[in-house]
Amino acid sequence: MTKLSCIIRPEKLEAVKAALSKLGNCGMTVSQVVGCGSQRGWKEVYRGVETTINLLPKVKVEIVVKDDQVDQVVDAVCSAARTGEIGDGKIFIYPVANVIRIRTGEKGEGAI
Amino acid sequence: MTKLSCIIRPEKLEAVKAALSKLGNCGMTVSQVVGCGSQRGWKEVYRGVETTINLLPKVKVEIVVKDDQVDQVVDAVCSAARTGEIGDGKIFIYPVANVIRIRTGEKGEGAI
Amino acid sequence: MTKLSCIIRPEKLEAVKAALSKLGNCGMTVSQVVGCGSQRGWKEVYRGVETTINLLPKVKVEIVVKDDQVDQVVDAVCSAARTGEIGDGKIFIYPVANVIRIRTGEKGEGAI
Amino acid sequence: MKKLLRIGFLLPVFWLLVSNFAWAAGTPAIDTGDTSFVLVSAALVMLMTPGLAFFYGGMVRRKNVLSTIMQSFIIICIVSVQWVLFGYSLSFGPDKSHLLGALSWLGLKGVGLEPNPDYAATIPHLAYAAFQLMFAIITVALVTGSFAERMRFPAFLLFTVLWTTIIYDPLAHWVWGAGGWMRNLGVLDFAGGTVVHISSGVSGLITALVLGKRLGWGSEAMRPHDLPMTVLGASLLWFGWFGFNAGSALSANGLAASAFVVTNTSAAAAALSWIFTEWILQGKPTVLGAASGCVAGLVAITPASGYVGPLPAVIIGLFAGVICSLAVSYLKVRLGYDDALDAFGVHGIGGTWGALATGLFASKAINPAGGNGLFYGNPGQLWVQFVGVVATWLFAAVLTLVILKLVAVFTSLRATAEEETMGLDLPMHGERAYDHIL
Amino acid sequence: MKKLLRIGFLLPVFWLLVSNFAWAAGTPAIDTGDTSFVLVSAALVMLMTPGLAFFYGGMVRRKNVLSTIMQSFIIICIVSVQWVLFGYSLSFGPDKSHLLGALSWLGLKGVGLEPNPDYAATIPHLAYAAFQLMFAIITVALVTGSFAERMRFPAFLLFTVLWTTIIYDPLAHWVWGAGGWMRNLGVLDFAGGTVVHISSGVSGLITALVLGKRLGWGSEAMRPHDLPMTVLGASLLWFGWFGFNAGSALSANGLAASAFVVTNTSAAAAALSWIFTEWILQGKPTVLGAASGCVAGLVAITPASGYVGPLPAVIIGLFAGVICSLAVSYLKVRLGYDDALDAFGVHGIGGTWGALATGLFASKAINPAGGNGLFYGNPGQLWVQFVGVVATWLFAAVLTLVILKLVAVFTSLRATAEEETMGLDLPMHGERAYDHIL
Amino acid sequence: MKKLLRIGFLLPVFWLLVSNFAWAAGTPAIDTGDTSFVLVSAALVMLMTPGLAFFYGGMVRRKNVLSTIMQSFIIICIVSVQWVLFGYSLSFGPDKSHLLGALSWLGLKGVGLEPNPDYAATIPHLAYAAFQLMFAIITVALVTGSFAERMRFPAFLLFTVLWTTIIYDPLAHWVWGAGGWMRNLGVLDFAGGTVVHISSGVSGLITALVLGKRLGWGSEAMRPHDLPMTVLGASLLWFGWFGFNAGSALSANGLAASAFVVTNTSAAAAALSWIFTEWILQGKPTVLGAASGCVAGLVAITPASGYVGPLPAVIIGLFAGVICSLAVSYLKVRLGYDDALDAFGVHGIGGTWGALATGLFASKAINPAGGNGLFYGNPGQLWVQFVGVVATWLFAAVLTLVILKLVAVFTSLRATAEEETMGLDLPMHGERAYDHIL
Ligand SMILES: Nc1ncnc2c1ncn2[C@@H]1O[C@H](COP(=O)(O)OP(=O)(O)O)[C@@H](O)[C@H]1O
Ligand SMILES: Nc1ncnc2c1ncn2[C@@H]1O[C@H](COP(=O)(O)OP(=O)(O)O)[C@@H](O)[C@H]1O
Ligand SMILES: Nc1ncnc2c1ncn2[C@@H]1O[C@H](COP(=O)(O)OP(=O)(O)O)[C@@H](O)[C@H]1O
Repeated sequence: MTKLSCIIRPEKLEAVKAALSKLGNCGMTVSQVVGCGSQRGWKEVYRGVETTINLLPKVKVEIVVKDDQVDQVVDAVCSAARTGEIGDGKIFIYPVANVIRIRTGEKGEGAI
Repeated sequence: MTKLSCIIRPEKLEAVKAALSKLGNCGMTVSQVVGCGSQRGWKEVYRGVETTINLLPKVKVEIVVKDDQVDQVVDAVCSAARTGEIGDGKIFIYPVANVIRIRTGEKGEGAI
Repeated sequence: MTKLSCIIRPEKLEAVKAALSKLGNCGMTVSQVVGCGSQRGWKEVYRGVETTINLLPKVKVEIVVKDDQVDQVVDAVCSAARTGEIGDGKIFIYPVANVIRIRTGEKGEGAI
Repeated sequence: MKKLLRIGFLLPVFWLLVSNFAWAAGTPAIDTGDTSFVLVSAALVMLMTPGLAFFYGGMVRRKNVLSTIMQSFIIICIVSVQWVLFGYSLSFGPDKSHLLGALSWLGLKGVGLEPNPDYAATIPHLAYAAFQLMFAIITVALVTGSFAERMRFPAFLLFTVLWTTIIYDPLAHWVWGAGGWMRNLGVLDFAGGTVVHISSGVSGLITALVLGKRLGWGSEAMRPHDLPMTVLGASLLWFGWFGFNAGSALSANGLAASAFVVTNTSAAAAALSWIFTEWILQGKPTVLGAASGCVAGLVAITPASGYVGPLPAVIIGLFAGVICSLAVSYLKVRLGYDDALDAFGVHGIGGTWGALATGLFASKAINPAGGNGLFYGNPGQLWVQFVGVVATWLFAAVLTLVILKLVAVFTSLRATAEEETMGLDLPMHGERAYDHIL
Repeated sequence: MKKLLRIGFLLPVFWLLVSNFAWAAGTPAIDTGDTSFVLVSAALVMLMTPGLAFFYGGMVRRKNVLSTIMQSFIIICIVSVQWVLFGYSLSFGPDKSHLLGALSWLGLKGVGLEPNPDYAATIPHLAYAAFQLMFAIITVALVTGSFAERMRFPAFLLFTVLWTTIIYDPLAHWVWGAGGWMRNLGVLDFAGGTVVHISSGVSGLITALVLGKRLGWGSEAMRPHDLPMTVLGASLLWFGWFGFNAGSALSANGLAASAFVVTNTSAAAAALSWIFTEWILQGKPTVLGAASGCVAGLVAITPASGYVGPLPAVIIGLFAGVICSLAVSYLKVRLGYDDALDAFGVHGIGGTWGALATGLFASKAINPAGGNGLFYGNPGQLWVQFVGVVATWLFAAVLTLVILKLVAVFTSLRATAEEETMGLDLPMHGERAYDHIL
Repeated sequence: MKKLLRIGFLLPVFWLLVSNFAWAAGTPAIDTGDTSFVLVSAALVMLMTPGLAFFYGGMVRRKNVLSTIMQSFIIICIVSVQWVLFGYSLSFGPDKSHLLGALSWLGLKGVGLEPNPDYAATIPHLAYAAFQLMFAIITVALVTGSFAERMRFPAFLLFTVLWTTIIYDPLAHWVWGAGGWMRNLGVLDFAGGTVVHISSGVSGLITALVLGKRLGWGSEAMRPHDLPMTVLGASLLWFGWFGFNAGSALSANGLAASAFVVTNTSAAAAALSWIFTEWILQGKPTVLGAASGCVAGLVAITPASGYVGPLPAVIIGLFAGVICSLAVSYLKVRLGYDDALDAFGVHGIGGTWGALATGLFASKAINPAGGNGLFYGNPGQLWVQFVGVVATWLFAAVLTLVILKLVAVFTSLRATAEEETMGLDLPMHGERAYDHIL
């Protein structure tokens, strides 16, 4: 099994969710993050004290899938989350050793 | 070493913490997430605009343990977090390549 | 490729960011977490009901790097985040299977 | 010359004469200063209920904040309409056997722009009705603190309509209505210790008992989700309470000023004594303690505010903080009821202390229209106060039980376990308070 | 002896005489009760604009909350200075052809500590000017609800200065200025149904149309980011509205009390009818619905508040809740304009309903200085109200268009796509509202 | 016939006579309008301190918000009790060598329901005492802005009691007490430029210097954690300031209206000039700047509010915004003290500007009981103002130092590094403001 950790623009969350549910895939875990990369930051000023914030709001969508679904999910996320501008984000792919469904104790692919 | 990433119901956090500390295990990192899976969503309405939110509040508990502790921790979390209803969550298990304790620079299992 | 997941004190975030950007490394994803480990907790009281909170605020900095950069990043983070007191945090190191840049669809090390 | 002068002189004097005779004959005339004071006071008291919404809203868990705020907010709406339609008439209409007002003022018929000297001789009758409305509103809203985080919204709506009609309106008549039996008996309740605080606190307790404890009570931590919100609420309550107590003088006079001072003093003293009690017994002086303490002090001084001086106010406040803090931290835990936000612990207990304290510290030197208390040589007053307290406890407790049974016939009172776990905001209102993931 | 008495007697009487003659001759005298009432009312109305900032601020997305709050807050500042320099003179200065005030009161010259009986005979002229200022402020602030989340700050500043000068000041003169044509025509607008609500709502609609929809409108969910903040705003609005409507009596008298009661009643009724409409049509009674509903009720009663009794207020409120709720949930979606926070849906529609309802329910029994409406035998009033409404719609719509074209000449109106996506707070103000990652 | 008439005529006139003689003899009579105004003003000023709690609370880091709010909140409680017990007597009691009030009004003994014409002839003495109390409260609360995020709670409590007693009470006597030396000298301070703002700002600076900088100052970003909360605070301050300044007329008259208008005008002008200064020098107009600017304008107009007209108010405000903004952005950074929330930069500097500006712009045309300033031909007034300013700076600075040394004898002033890093909320109060993980 594989985990896809997708860092996307917050405003693309709905589109990504829609794309995934089109694939019949509705398991995911979402969290709020901030990040930086090539995207430029913004200047903040508080009573004359200036700071550059280059950590911009992003959303992290974590999806654990069977290995054979990775490609189609990557494609779906990419096309739903893309604007073509810098800051569209990344998908990081990790190996998953096992999954357990807490409710039933099921393990492995059946538990996803 | 192994990481257990447990997605649980928010109201079960205390019970999971208690179960873990019974095992003598008190290292963990917790964050707020929302997620969906088989659990049904709820309808939201704002001034007539209806949306279904199927991302429900969950808590993610990340625990890095020695490989030989994985099973007992999985069991402890499962029994503490289980209600038997849909939405109890999952435990995702990942391999960990290394751990470093920032304070001392220690590496490997000793740093957990 | 490798992911470094660094759990640090919130007030050390700026220092860690500075240290990383000195290395020419500016890709990272940051989130708010709470955690416990060896650090002692604090007592909370609400209208006479006392609880100990041992989950203290931390910041998680996730950095995906090429394998040959791991050591220098670990060193940079360690020295920037260290106070020498209990609670300085950990760096967890995970293998990364692949990275995709959503904007361009690039894969692998070039996408980091 | 002299004649001319005399005539020029007689004309205005004649006018004065007439106006004086009019005045002498007791026809009430509106005083703009008093009217201004009472209308502004009514606005201040109105603001207390949103204040309460935030005071309570900050104390619940994040998932229930909207449903908690909504209860107070909708109560403003329901009681406002009820009052205009028939509530005011039931409370203050022409007396029926000392128990209830007659229905002759339905729709505020006859409640007009002129004063009603039975209640306030220098302000428009409508201003008095508006001022009293705000008391009716906040009283029901106070009750919601006990049953927070678990009552279904439809049941709550029905409960509100019945409670304000069956419990509040008669009680207000007893204590403040012309002809009410407690008023006739000489119970001193300047701004609502019995009518407002005991009634709501006791009814809250009964509702908490009938509904049962929240899921996880005693095992899960149920921490306030936003304490600055609670402090905001407490601040608005304190601010509005000046209208509540000083406004109850119904005139911008020395008595109002005195009520203003003792109100502030008692609130301050109680906040201090609450946090010092905590500090000694539990180790830390908390912000929630300070906020709760000031409310306890405000509650306790309410019935006494028109009858006592500043030093007794210090004493009433100090005791209120200690008593209520102990009630909330120990009594509740010992007896094991889930009075979620301590409506009983603060309003029931604090109101009882205040009503009795009025019987101790009241002094005719402050208010000749009042009475002397035990410490001013009149133990009888304490007995009268005691009768008032007991009657209110019994009336509120029994009728709340009846109302709950009645409501339960039509709709279930308590949210399902799934709804409660999810938090009431989504199942009841289809909303979440904050958008933590955009 | 008798002589001495007579002299001792004549002296004070002489003083009385003089003062009475003065009074008789119509020289206005300040009444402290009225002055207290109007100054406090002005403070209450001032608080409405921060209230609006929170009402609106809670409804936008997290990334735009500061820019939304800032718009209301800076409007307070801009209009306050404009008013003192020339706005008050334009609105209330000596009449020029029934259309505008002359510029003779620039810098509040001649607006002094004595009453101006043209406007209010018992309060200082400056108190009247201060009270009216607060109306000018909130009116512009209301408009911002329509164009939230996409207008550039510099364009907004220019728009504000022009709008308040070119649209508000003349309108206020027409309706309330001595000599204004609507006032002469007999249009009844007690506290600003046309001047404040129709003008702002209609201008909001036009601005929303000119600016275009927010990016993602219709596809992305645009949820309120903090509903308790919205409830706080609604509560402050409700509280301040007592000053708005009751204060418009300009005297602490029976009429003020009546306006106070009907204001509260209509707000309450509308909140109830809004949530019941939702409940029936969309399945849940929402907190946002209750907050929006009370505002709709307050808007609708505004023009009527000094002319109708409590029962008509119930009716006006009930209809306001239903009409505005439908406008916001269906009309907007059907017609497809992006009135972001429903300034048009609530103020434009609600204000129109209120202005017409005044022509239905006004009664001389409440206010002899007012008029009778259709239901009190005078259909003519409805026609007059209709004329007032149409004139206001047209005037506001056309001139807003002109102003926007003018502003667009100098600076671009709308934020870039990048700025809008990022949220306006950072690009416009260099700040974020909350520090979610420390 | 004629005789009868004369008798019927004489009776009421006799009553008038008596009442007039009474009046003529100077026995003060309560005016309900004035009393209403002052009591409501006192309530408004009370609300300023919670306003300040939010103004400051929003600016600190999330981990310190409760401890910051708690400081203001507990100050309300401490000073309220202190005032009743002995503070009022020290400030306003019978004069002792022009320096202090005698202790004859301990426990508000003799401070009654009748007016005290030395201070206000038409309102109950208790109303005056209540109004003045609110000034004492907010003054100490202002100081806390300088030492936020690092002072220990027990040390803070002790500091508060001592500061209000040793610094505020005498200062209030000097400036406003009957017999106070600054009052005798002719220092004009309508609502507290010296007593309230200079004293708190300067004491804040001293405390900040004695405590030292916060850990990480200069290296870590110390961003406000919730700017909408700061705007809420600023709004409540602005709202309450109407009570502060207009209420200081102690009567609902033309002077109160004038003070109301100039207060609002100066606040508005200063907010605008602050954000334009920022915009030019730092690139963006910020919300924090607007909120800070309005406070700076309110501070600066405070001493002048009863003596200047609207146009001078514009000027005073514009300068206040520029001066304070520069003080906060440049002076502080240049000199390197950690005045955490700029109590000194806004209140110390703004108060000094305001006190001197009073010496420039005061005009007897506005207030015959005041004086003329430099621009109205009386340079002497500026000198007198200067003396008042210098005396206040010195008195506040020296005694604050003494108090801090004294407190340090009993308990340590500053939190440990661990506590400070953790944030003061948990170590000092055992609470967290928000429950981010449930
Ligand atoms: N090396 C990295 N490690 C972890 N997260 C990263 C890394 N690089 C980028 N990210 C995340 O991806 C987001 C988008 O990256 P960015 O480089 O700005 O855009 P793009 O991928 O379009 O070039 C960042 O905000 C950050 O959260
Ligand atoms: N494939 C997945 N990838 C990532 N997270 C998942 C996945 N499936 C479920 N989750 C997480 O687990 C939570 C519970 O899952 P759900 O399917 O609703 O309950 P259950 O496991 O009891 O069937 C979800 O809310 C989500 O956060
Ligand atoms: N076994 C673990 N699994 C996951 N997170 C851990 C673990 N141990 C520690 N952490 C994280 O690291 C943080 C710091 O750890 P702690 O033991 O308190 O300090 P130190 O590493 O200095 O001994 C914790 O708050 C927690 O977030």
